[in-house]
Amino acid sequence: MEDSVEDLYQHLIIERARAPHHAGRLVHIDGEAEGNNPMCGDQVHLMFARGDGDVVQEFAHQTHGCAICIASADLLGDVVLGRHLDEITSTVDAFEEMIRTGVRPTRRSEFDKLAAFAGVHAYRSRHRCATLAWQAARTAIIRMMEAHHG
Amino acid sequence: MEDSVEDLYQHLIIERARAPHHAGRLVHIDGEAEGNNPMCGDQVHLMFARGDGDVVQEFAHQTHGCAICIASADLLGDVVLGRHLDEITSTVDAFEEMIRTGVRPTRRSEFDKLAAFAGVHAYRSRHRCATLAWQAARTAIIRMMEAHHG
Amino acid sequence: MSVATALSGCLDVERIREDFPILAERVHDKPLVYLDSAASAQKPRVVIDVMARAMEKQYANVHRGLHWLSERCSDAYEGARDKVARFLNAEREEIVFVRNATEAINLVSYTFGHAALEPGNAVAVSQMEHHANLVPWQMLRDARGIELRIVKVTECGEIDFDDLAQVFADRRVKLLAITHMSNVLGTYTPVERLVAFAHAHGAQVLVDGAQAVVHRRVDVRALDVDFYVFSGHKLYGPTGIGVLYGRRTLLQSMPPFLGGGDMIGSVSYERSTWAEPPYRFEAGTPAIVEAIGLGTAIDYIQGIGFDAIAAHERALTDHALRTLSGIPGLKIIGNAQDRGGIVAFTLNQIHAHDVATLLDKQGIAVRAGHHCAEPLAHRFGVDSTARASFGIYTTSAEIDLLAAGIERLKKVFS
Amino acid sequence: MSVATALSGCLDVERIREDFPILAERVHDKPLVYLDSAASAQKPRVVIDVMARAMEKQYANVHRGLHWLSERCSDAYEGARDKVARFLNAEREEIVFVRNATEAINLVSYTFGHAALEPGNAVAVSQMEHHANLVPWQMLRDARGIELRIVKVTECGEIDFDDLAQVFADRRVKLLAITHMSNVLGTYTPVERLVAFAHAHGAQVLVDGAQAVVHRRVDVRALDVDFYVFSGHKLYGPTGIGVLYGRRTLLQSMPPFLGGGDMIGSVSYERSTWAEPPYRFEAGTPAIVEAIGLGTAIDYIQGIGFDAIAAHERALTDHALRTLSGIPGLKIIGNAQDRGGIVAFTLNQIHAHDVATLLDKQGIAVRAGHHCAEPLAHRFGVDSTARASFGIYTTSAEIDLLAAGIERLKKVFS
Ligand SMILES: Cc1ncc(COP(=O)(O)O)c(C=O)c1O
Ligand SMILES: Cc1ncc(COP(=O)(O)O)c(C=O)c1O
Repeated sequence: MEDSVEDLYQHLIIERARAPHHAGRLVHIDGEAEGNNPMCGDQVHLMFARGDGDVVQEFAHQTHGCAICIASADLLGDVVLGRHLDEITSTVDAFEEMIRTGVRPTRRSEFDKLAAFAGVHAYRSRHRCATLAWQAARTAIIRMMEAHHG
Repeated sequence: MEDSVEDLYQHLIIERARAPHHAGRLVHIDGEAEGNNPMCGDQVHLMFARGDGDVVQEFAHQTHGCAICIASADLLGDVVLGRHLDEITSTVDAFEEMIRTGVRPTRRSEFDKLAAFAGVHAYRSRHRCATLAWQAARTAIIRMMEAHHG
Repeated sequence: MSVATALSGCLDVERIREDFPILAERVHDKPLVYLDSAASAQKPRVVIDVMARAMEKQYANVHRGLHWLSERCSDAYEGARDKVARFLNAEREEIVFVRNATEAINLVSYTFGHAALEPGNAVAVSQMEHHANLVPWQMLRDARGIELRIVKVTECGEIDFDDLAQVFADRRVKLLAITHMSNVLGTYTPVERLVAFAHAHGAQVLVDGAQAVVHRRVDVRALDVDFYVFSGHKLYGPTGIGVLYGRRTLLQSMPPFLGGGDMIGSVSYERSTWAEPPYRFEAGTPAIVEAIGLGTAIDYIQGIGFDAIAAHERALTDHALRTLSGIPGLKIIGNAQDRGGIVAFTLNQIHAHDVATLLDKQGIAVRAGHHCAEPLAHRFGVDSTARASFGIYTTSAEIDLLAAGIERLKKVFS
Repeated sequence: MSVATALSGCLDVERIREDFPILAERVHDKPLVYLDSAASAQKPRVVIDVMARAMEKQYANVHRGLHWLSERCSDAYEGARDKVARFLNAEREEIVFVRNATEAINLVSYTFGHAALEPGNAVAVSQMEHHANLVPWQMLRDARGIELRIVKVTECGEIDFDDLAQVFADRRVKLLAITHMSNVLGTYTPVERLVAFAHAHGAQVLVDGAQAVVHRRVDVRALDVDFYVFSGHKLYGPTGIGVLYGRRTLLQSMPPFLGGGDMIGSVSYERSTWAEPPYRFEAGTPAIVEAIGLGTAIDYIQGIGFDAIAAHERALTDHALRTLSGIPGLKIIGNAQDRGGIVAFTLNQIHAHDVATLLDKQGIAVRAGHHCAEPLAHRFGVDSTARASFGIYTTSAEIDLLAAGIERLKKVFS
């Protein structure tokens, strides 16, 4: 079994699903968003705190759902911390594109880890599990930008 | 073509459709009934005059429709004249049964002619053309019986 | 299993015929001459095979299956939706799978009709509609207290634009539901002109493409229609599958039609929310294998190309009109300028049913009756007609056989 | 293409498996273990072949075709209706062909529901209905101002008859719409008892037989139901075809559902009259080839026999319940006295989606989610479950593979 698990349930995914690094709540929240998939009961709640210049300084999530969903919310945390909101939006686009196509984007170092999810592409019915947190992230970012600039 | 016409459009049918023997109207009418098939525009109007003891003495029909329909109304006329209403009902049953099964009833001399319609069985969508007049005949007979006895 | 190729805009009928197994059959010990494609078209080998293969190799229920077979079967099903969308130049979200054109029209009547129309509004149809595009609007009229108006057709079988103007004059018509090609007269209606007219008068337009889509390239964007419907089985595809195209914003504004699995957002005992289109309108297990078959049928005819198909149809129709109108006592119903491969006719004293049966005895399949357009028949003063209709596999030799068959059956009655 | 025979009330599974081409397929390079028959069953060779043959040899549109192909195709289509009628012990006039169970229930809701129910009346369903037998009644409630009442199920997953009595106490319930077998809990409901109860309280009964009809002989006269619905695709038949049985007098009293060809008596521009049942409810070109395929599927399973099928299912279910309940952390939802070959379960901390995907990787197809019965899942305090379901081709060795597969995937998460 171990070999066949490789393509979809990479160790990274299992580990993060079992013991997420970013699970929890923030005290100070600059932006947040929820996502849920009534079809399977997946729920995510993302929280962001921002430093100067639209850079994410803190991140936490509370995720209820399958391993793919939890791990993807958690790895989202890895790539948002210390990064500019604009950059994050482009990673979100690239992540969704990877799920749609199954192809890992080139020249994006954050995908060294995120590529673990490329195998989800083959399971159209799991796409939503992988992208739920990322769609919520997009919403949260838009809210933060609006609050800041407009 | 002539051979293949044999099974369905026997000479008898064509002849009677072109020149029906019983087409027209009666002056004195003891029972009548109409039948029509809105699907194809076939219409029959049957008229009966009765002598003593429930025996049919006169018959006429006005039929608008296809050759099968006209010929079948006309040959109905051949078999009702001079026959008792009860007997006719049993012929109607046998005729409908023949259309349903494609099998000519045995030991019924009136079917020497009526057997011309046995081939209609193979054309479910033409059954109605063949039986329209016969169904109307049943209605007319019931009316005559009721008028007489009840 | 060869897919016929288009040879310089002209179609290689003999090669196409080889793709259709049924055309090798004999009827009453005569070669089959199938002239009833407007009722339903025959199926090419590729369609039959793809359906069998789907059931032999990759079958499961679609959507949220989470296992490999279900994922592959869902891909094939949704892939068919993509094919239909490209075929009509629509978005995939605008393509709803239904059973047939009839269900598609009823779907619009039960959803758009009930939600967007109110007492005092009117729906307009033409005199040459198939019952499928008349009866649902009568039912809506009786249920909702709207008005149903009938646009006249001229003696040659074209839309009477003067009458159209009258029907729309008070601006109470909110929906024009009209055929793209009459299944009796063969008339193509000028859809672009009709749509522009209706839109200018504040009405949406539903086009019944059951016949037209088989013969001509349909571009719903170019035509600017609001709804377009057709059936798979007339397009060389399977039975049990049809298509409703609906403009995205319209579909989004419409309540659901059938309730059940797959069309919901979430469900509690108290209430439910609806999925986005197209799923909102596809309740329960769809006609999966049939949708896949329809996708293949579309591939097949696009492989031939509509230029070739249209040219072939034009040539056949010209030949048929010329040949048949030379037969004494034969009268063709309708002679529109723009007409296609459907020829309905009467024959002197001989009832259409007898014509059809006696042609059948010669192996020639035509249809007879009112062709599900009963009031149109009466409009032209007949109860029934015989109708020959042509497909991509029809040859002009078959039309000659039809003419000869008619001459022979006339003799039986003479 | 052998039809498996029943050997002394017991079924020769290996011979049956040979009838199903797909069972020889491999998934992720492992032999397919198909445990998702409750979502949709696989198709035997005879069904696939009869559909291909219909399209290759005898295809045309049905009804009033007047030519040989149409007559033969109509005979086959109407012959399928006869088979369904015998299968359910009904009259042929009581059998309406629809797309699936979902459409059948909606048809009743749109016709009987709108014509026979009035504000103040109530419809009752149970807590364990598939969305197909819940959402249409919610829609009817919202459209017609009737009430929708939910009959509770007990913790073991059976109808709560005390609650049923309360729901019916004020005699305002005019229709009980209830499943014959739950697609999640596997529970068979006591239909005869329910029908007697409902009739005694002045209500009609619609039974959703989508699951039950696959496993047990259904006699609509003996059950005394008013409506019974099922889908072809779960009964080893094609997609795109389903059945509504309706008591003759009820069908006759009902207005039509979809308007169009074939369901009319006569049509004028002003008004139309309706055909008699079943045709009144079959508008447009039906799923002809699919109906023929369903007829063959019924022949096929009757050739095996329901005694053998029921015995096989009982043995498999017992084996599955015993084997799976021995797995630590695995919890089976529902344990009704009378239950069949459907086992839904949760696995400790592991989400059902992950269970399904990781089983799929081992070639084992199960379903995960709320199985279109979302409120029922919540009733049992879960969001989703994994579900294994069995068909006539399922072996107890496959259930052992499932158990082993679950043990292996647990290791991944440990
Ligand atoms: C109990 C039950 N009812 C109704 C349905 C709906 O069947 P279909 O999707 O074929 O309409 C199903 C199938 O999932 C079912 O299991
Ligand atoms: C113009 C037109 N509209 C609608 C229909 C109805 O098609 P279907 O029976 O496939 O629903 C037909 C087919 O007879 C047709 O010719």
